[in-house]
Amino acid sequence: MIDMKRFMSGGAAIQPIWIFVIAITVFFSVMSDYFLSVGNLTNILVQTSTIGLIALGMTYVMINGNIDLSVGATLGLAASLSVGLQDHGLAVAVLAAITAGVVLGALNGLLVWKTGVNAFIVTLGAMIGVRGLIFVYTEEQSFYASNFAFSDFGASTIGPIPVLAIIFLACTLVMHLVLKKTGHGRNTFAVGGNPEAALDAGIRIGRNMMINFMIVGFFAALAGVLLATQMGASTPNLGRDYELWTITAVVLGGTKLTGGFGSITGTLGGVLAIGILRNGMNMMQVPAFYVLVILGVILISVLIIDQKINVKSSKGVQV
Amino acid sequence: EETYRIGITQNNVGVDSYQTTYESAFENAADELDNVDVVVLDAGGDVARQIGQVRNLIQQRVDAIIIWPTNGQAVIPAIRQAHRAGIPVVVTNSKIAEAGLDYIAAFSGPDNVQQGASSAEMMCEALDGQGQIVQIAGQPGYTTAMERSKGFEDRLAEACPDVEILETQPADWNREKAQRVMENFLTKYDDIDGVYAGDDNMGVGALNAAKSAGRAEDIAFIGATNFAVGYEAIERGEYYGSIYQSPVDDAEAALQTALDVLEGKEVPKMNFFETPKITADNLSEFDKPVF
Amino acid sequence: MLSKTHKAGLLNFLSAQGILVFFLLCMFAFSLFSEQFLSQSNIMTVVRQASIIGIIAVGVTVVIIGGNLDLSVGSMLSFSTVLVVDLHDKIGPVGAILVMFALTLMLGAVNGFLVGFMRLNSLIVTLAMLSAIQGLVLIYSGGQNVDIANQSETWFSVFGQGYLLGIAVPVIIFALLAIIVQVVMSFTGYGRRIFAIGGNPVAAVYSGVRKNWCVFSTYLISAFCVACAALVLGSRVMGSQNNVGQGYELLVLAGIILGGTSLLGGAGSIWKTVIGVLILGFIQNGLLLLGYPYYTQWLVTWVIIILAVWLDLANKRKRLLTRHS
Amino acid sequence: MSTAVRTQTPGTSGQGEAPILSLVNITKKFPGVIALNKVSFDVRAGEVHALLGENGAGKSTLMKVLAGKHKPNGGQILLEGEEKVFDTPKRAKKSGIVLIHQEQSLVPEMSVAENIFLGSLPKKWGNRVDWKTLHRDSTEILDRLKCSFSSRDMVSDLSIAKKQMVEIARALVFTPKIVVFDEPTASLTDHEKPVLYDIINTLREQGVGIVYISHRMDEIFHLSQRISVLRDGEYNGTVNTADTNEDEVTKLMIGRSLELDHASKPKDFGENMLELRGLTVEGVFKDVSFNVRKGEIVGMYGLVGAGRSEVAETIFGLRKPSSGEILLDGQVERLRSSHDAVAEGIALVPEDRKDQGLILGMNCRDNMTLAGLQTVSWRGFMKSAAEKRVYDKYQQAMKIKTPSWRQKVGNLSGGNQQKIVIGKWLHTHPKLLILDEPTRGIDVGSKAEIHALIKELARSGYAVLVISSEMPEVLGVSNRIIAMYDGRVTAEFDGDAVSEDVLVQAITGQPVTAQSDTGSTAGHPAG
Ligand SMILES: Nc1ncnc2c1ncn2[C@@H]1O[C@H](COP(=O)(O)OP(=O)(O)OP(=O)(O)O)[C@@H](O)[C@H]1O
Ligand SMILES: Nc1ncnc2c1ncn2[C@@H]1O[C@H](COP(=O)(O)OP(=O)(O)OP(=O)(O)O)[C@@H](O)[C@H]1O
Ligand SMILES: [Mg+2]
Ligand SMILES: [Mg+2]
Repeated sequence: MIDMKRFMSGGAAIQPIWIFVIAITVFFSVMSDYFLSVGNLTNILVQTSTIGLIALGMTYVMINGNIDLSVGATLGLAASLSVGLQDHGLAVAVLAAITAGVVLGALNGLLVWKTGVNAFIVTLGAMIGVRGLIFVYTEEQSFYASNFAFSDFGASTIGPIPVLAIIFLACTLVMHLVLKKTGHGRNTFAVGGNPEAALDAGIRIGRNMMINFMIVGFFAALAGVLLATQMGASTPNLGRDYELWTITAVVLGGTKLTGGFGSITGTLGGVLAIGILRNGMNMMQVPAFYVLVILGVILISVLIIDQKINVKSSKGVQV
Repeated sequence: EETYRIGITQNNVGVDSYQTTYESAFENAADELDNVDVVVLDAGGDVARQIGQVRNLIQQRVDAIIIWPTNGQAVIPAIRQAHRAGIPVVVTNSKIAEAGLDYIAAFSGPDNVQQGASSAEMMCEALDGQGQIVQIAGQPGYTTAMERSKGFEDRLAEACPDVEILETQPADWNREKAQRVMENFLTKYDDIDGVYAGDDNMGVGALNAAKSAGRAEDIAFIGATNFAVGYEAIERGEYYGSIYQSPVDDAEAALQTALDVLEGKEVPKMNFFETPKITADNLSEFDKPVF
Repeated sequence: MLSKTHKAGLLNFLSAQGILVFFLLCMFAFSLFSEQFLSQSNIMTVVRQASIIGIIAVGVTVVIIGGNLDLSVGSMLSFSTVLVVDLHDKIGPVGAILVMFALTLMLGAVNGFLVGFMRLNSLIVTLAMLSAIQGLVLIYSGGQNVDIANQSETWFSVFGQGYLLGIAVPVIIFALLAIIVQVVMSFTGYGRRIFAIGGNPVAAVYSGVRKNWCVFSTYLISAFCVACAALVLGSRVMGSQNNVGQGYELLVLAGIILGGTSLLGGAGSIWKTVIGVLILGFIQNGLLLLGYPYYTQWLVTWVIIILAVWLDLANKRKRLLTRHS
Repeated sequence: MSTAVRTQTPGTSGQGEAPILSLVNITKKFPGVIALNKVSFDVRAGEVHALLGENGAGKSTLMKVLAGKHKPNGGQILLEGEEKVFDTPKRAKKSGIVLIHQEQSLVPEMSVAENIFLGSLPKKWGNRVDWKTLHRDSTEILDRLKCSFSSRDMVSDLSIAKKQMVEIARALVFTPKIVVFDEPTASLTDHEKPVLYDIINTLREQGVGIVYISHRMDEIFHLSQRISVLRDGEYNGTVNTADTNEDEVTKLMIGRSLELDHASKPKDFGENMLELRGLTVEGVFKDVSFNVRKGEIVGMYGLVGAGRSEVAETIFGLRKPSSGEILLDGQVERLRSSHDAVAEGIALVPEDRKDQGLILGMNCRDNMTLAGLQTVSWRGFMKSAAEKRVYDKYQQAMKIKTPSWRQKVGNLSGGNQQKIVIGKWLHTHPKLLILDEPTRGIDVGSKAEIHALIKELARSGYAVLVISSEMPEVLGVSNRIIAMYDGRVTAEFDGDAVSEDVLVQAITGQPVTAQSDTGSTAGHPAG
């Protein structure tokens, strides 16, 4: 019984979201002939890589007990910079884009740390403001990469597997190991689980949070650059709503919004779940209007199931 | 004879009636043909999602892809991929950038630059070549909005240099936003002679604002993509004119172009369908739009 | 002696009402650069425009004080507006309004049930509802715009376009709602309970507060406010489209945050929210009058949110120090 | 014994030993309170120095200043004669100062080992955690503490007592110079206490200086060599433990001798107010039956984790009974929520005041009236004058120390917070008052006041159920005692005629032997 509970609540190798992922995979394979092909599966990986990369960083920030709503805008800014600055050389452009992401992350982290203002508020402000920055920089224009090498990279493959998918999976592995095995990763849990205790134990919680905001900024920027390589272009509206889907994926993956609990494997499951649902519903030609309703209903259902499994947290008192 | 599977990815169904009507018109047209199977997708306005959908369509090995680009530049690599996979691509409604033209089989849709220009001509007419106007543009960053603005501004400068554009603000194809923008214009400028709106939905919003402020009489309203509300307003004489653009024509033209391409017919690269000016004078020649 | 305490009292008041002072400073700065800014008609326009966001923000503030969030208000506004406008011609204005209020409250009840009784996380629940309701609107309208046919002949226009004693009806509705809800929150036992739940839900339950019902009711209040906003919006535009409320949830939150209500629950007030929403409105309007592109207002909002909240926090710390020593 | 208090000047040591740590003239101000006013205090190597004081005297604050959690407004910290500035906990820790907190500060979703080594996890290259070393070292520490759980267990799965042991294990991570124990036994069972004492003695023998804070006199006299007393944020003297007695120390603390609570227990009981018949909550407790009459005080005694709080929560409508009945005033009641319970006249002072008792961000008055809003409102509208009257009444009755009713409850000391919770429930004029650990973390003076208050309430007709883990408390106030072990009622005793041995047998699951007449029967309040 205890083992079952551990298993379902994510303490063991398989988390509930993975059961869900397997279930919908089976479902869509039966419903659509095209679904279960190597090509489609790598497609799903490429399509989820954008949200997926951001979600890696978001997992850290959310385990910290914070949240970052500005990732969509950061992604947009990085994409625009990586295309718009290509006159100065590809390397410069990409570097500038990534730097911008890290700097914005650092700014968010610094504000949360030094002012004590709730991360939700700080990053909501940034979400609005950074979008403004993009428009100021691009003057509402889309940018186009004259250098096809840029978009060729986005479409390139190693063997049958797209490079973007490989980058995403590699990053996932690294972030998983960092979270599980390193001092920074463990401190991230401590800071989210009990900031007071972490502080007492001599952990520099401000620094820890700031690093995690920089990580999520980095990944948002990386996702932006990679998305730009897929399009060979950037648009000022790029990344709208991505923060919401990222947070959703992370929560589906079992990370607690209150902090102190979560995992990269769960996040990967959450990201894939959303990607597969979208792809599968496309394959089945579910009308766009119904997709919205179905996604909403599934989200709530997963939340309910998750809660039923994790009754232990409420200790049976009806509070 | 063989059946064709044609995939279409639309820009953002549901954001306005035009796109919705387009979708149902497209489906109806396809239904009437026995040899056509369609896969209808919607990108929800998100470029990245649209690229994913193009990839999915390539994956499903459809015979042709029709794309209503969310962005004229960002979709080019995806179109190039389809092109490389040997799937002909027809771009519908709004154009893609120069660089992509090599990879598409054809474009079918209205000429938005021309529409902007036509609106500019109507504006000149309405103001007798003299006055101060404001412009309410569509969603920033979207091709249709930019092309109409550009066509309007360029032609206006050419045709009647004495008409001055005081200011341009976007209202995202949204009537309520347009109403707000216009209210602000009305406070800011005591003298407005004309309003150019990127579509009638926004134009009617502007008209409402002016009516509330009691200044509608003095202002000429000119829109584009004639909506039912715009049609009625022209009927009532409150609205000067618009551009008649039928989503049904648009959808049918796109499907027909795709079929022509598949059947190996010689198809010109750019296929514009007629989008005539509509004012009180020729209103009776047109049916009231269904949206 | 007396004058001294008076002076201290005034200073205290000013620092306590930091947001208000900030607001007045903003107004002053804008008025230096634009003559129209402080004109009566401009102020009326801004307040009228802000009232839709404001009406919604009043309801969402209650939800936030109770320790939850409501992100579904944007979609809900589309839903209610499309509904009331579409039904107006089909079953007449009275029926349309009644049905719209009933269905909107029902959506609020779904939120309330999921958050209050099922105890699910409000951020995710209302996010999911945002998506689901958006889908519902589209399914209902088939993606088409809806319009009221005979716009000049219906009294429905009064909610959005009417005037009472020279004041725009939307503003009156906004003010009335704000006053009523503020009174409820600060002077009734119900309000006290909401504050308690937001402050410490467990302790509130251990004090005999019916937390489930209270949380449930905050979502009803929020939905009610959305329905009122839909009334104003539908009547103002005399039509609606499916994406009409998109993004409003963020504007509403921005206004609430600017006002200084913390998102952690257990604290905040309606009048602060009113001020926050007005600040947003005037910034938008001021920048527009000065001829800056619309997106500069986003940058300014960013800076102001951070400054306002930071000052408010610093101020609270200082105030505690000065009051007692 | 001489009545003159033998105080020493801090910094100068009585036995000629140089102190390892001296706090000199430490001042700490909080908004509205001067928590510490020029307090000086020293610790020698190899001694246990007890720190005493009433609730809110400033003990925890002083130790937090030492541990780098609070920045002092003035004063110096000298460690081994060198002046130190501890502006972060990390600095203090590096200098060898370990603080075992009064409030547990563990990370719930992490393993025991990680909690013990929090902030100083052993590392391999690349900032990687060296799990092998971590678990080996943790297991070693847990063995020394005779803990039965594994270093790999999740902290969230442990009982309060075990959590406290994890907290204590932190003192053994490396050999510190100074260890501060802030009320370490408040949530330990009698099983773990001897282990703690052993550890403290071992540390002491190794030359570590130990500060020990507790409200339990027996522990203090058992462990310490010297006792320092704080009063109202001021230093009030140091005495050698060997040369003093409880009475003298109490006098130093509260400025007067403690009038032992001789108030007799209530005698006249009425009808049954509460009766439980076979009450069961699956997996928590089973078949619990007892009754409480009007005017009677029933004590519920057991080890931490015996399920007493859960019984209380069930009576209060917070848990659904899986079988059995609750009778109030002779009638079967189905309570579906705490709201129903309050409406029926039940009050519960919960065991965890921070989580369950108080809205920390709310002011004192609003917390006080929260459970009885309808009595201070008219048609839903609050009557603020009536509220203020209620607050004043209980603030005076219980001598609650706050600068004003506007003070946030979170800024009060633990004891004063507890009084607010009690006041909140007294104000509802309940028929049945349940107090769960009513004096946990409360100083001797207030404890006596609360005991007297409980008896007086019973005498005026309240039915009172007191849950406590302290034997003297249970013996001191109860007319009858219910013993619980592992979710079951094991025995019921007459409060005036039971021996301590028998009670211990009953709560540890041993068969209860016949009443021995050697044990003293009547207890008196601790202190
Ligand atoms: N963070 C704070 N803000 C404001 N006042 C505080 C704060 N922490 C403590 N105080 C005040 O400082 C005084 C000393 O509190 P402290 O916690 O040190 O008492 P204590 O001696 O440990 O009491 P107890 O025995 O109840 O634990 C109290 O009056 C308390 O209200
Ligand atoms: N070994 C354990 N594992 C997990 N949870 C536990 C364990 N022991 C106790 N708990 C939980 O800790 C909480 C505290 O129980 P508690 O010790 O308060 O019981 P009690 O008999 O009321 O004791 P007391 O009132 O003295 O604290 C309970 O909710 C219980 O579920
Ligand atoms: Mg203390
Ligand atoms: Mg207990």
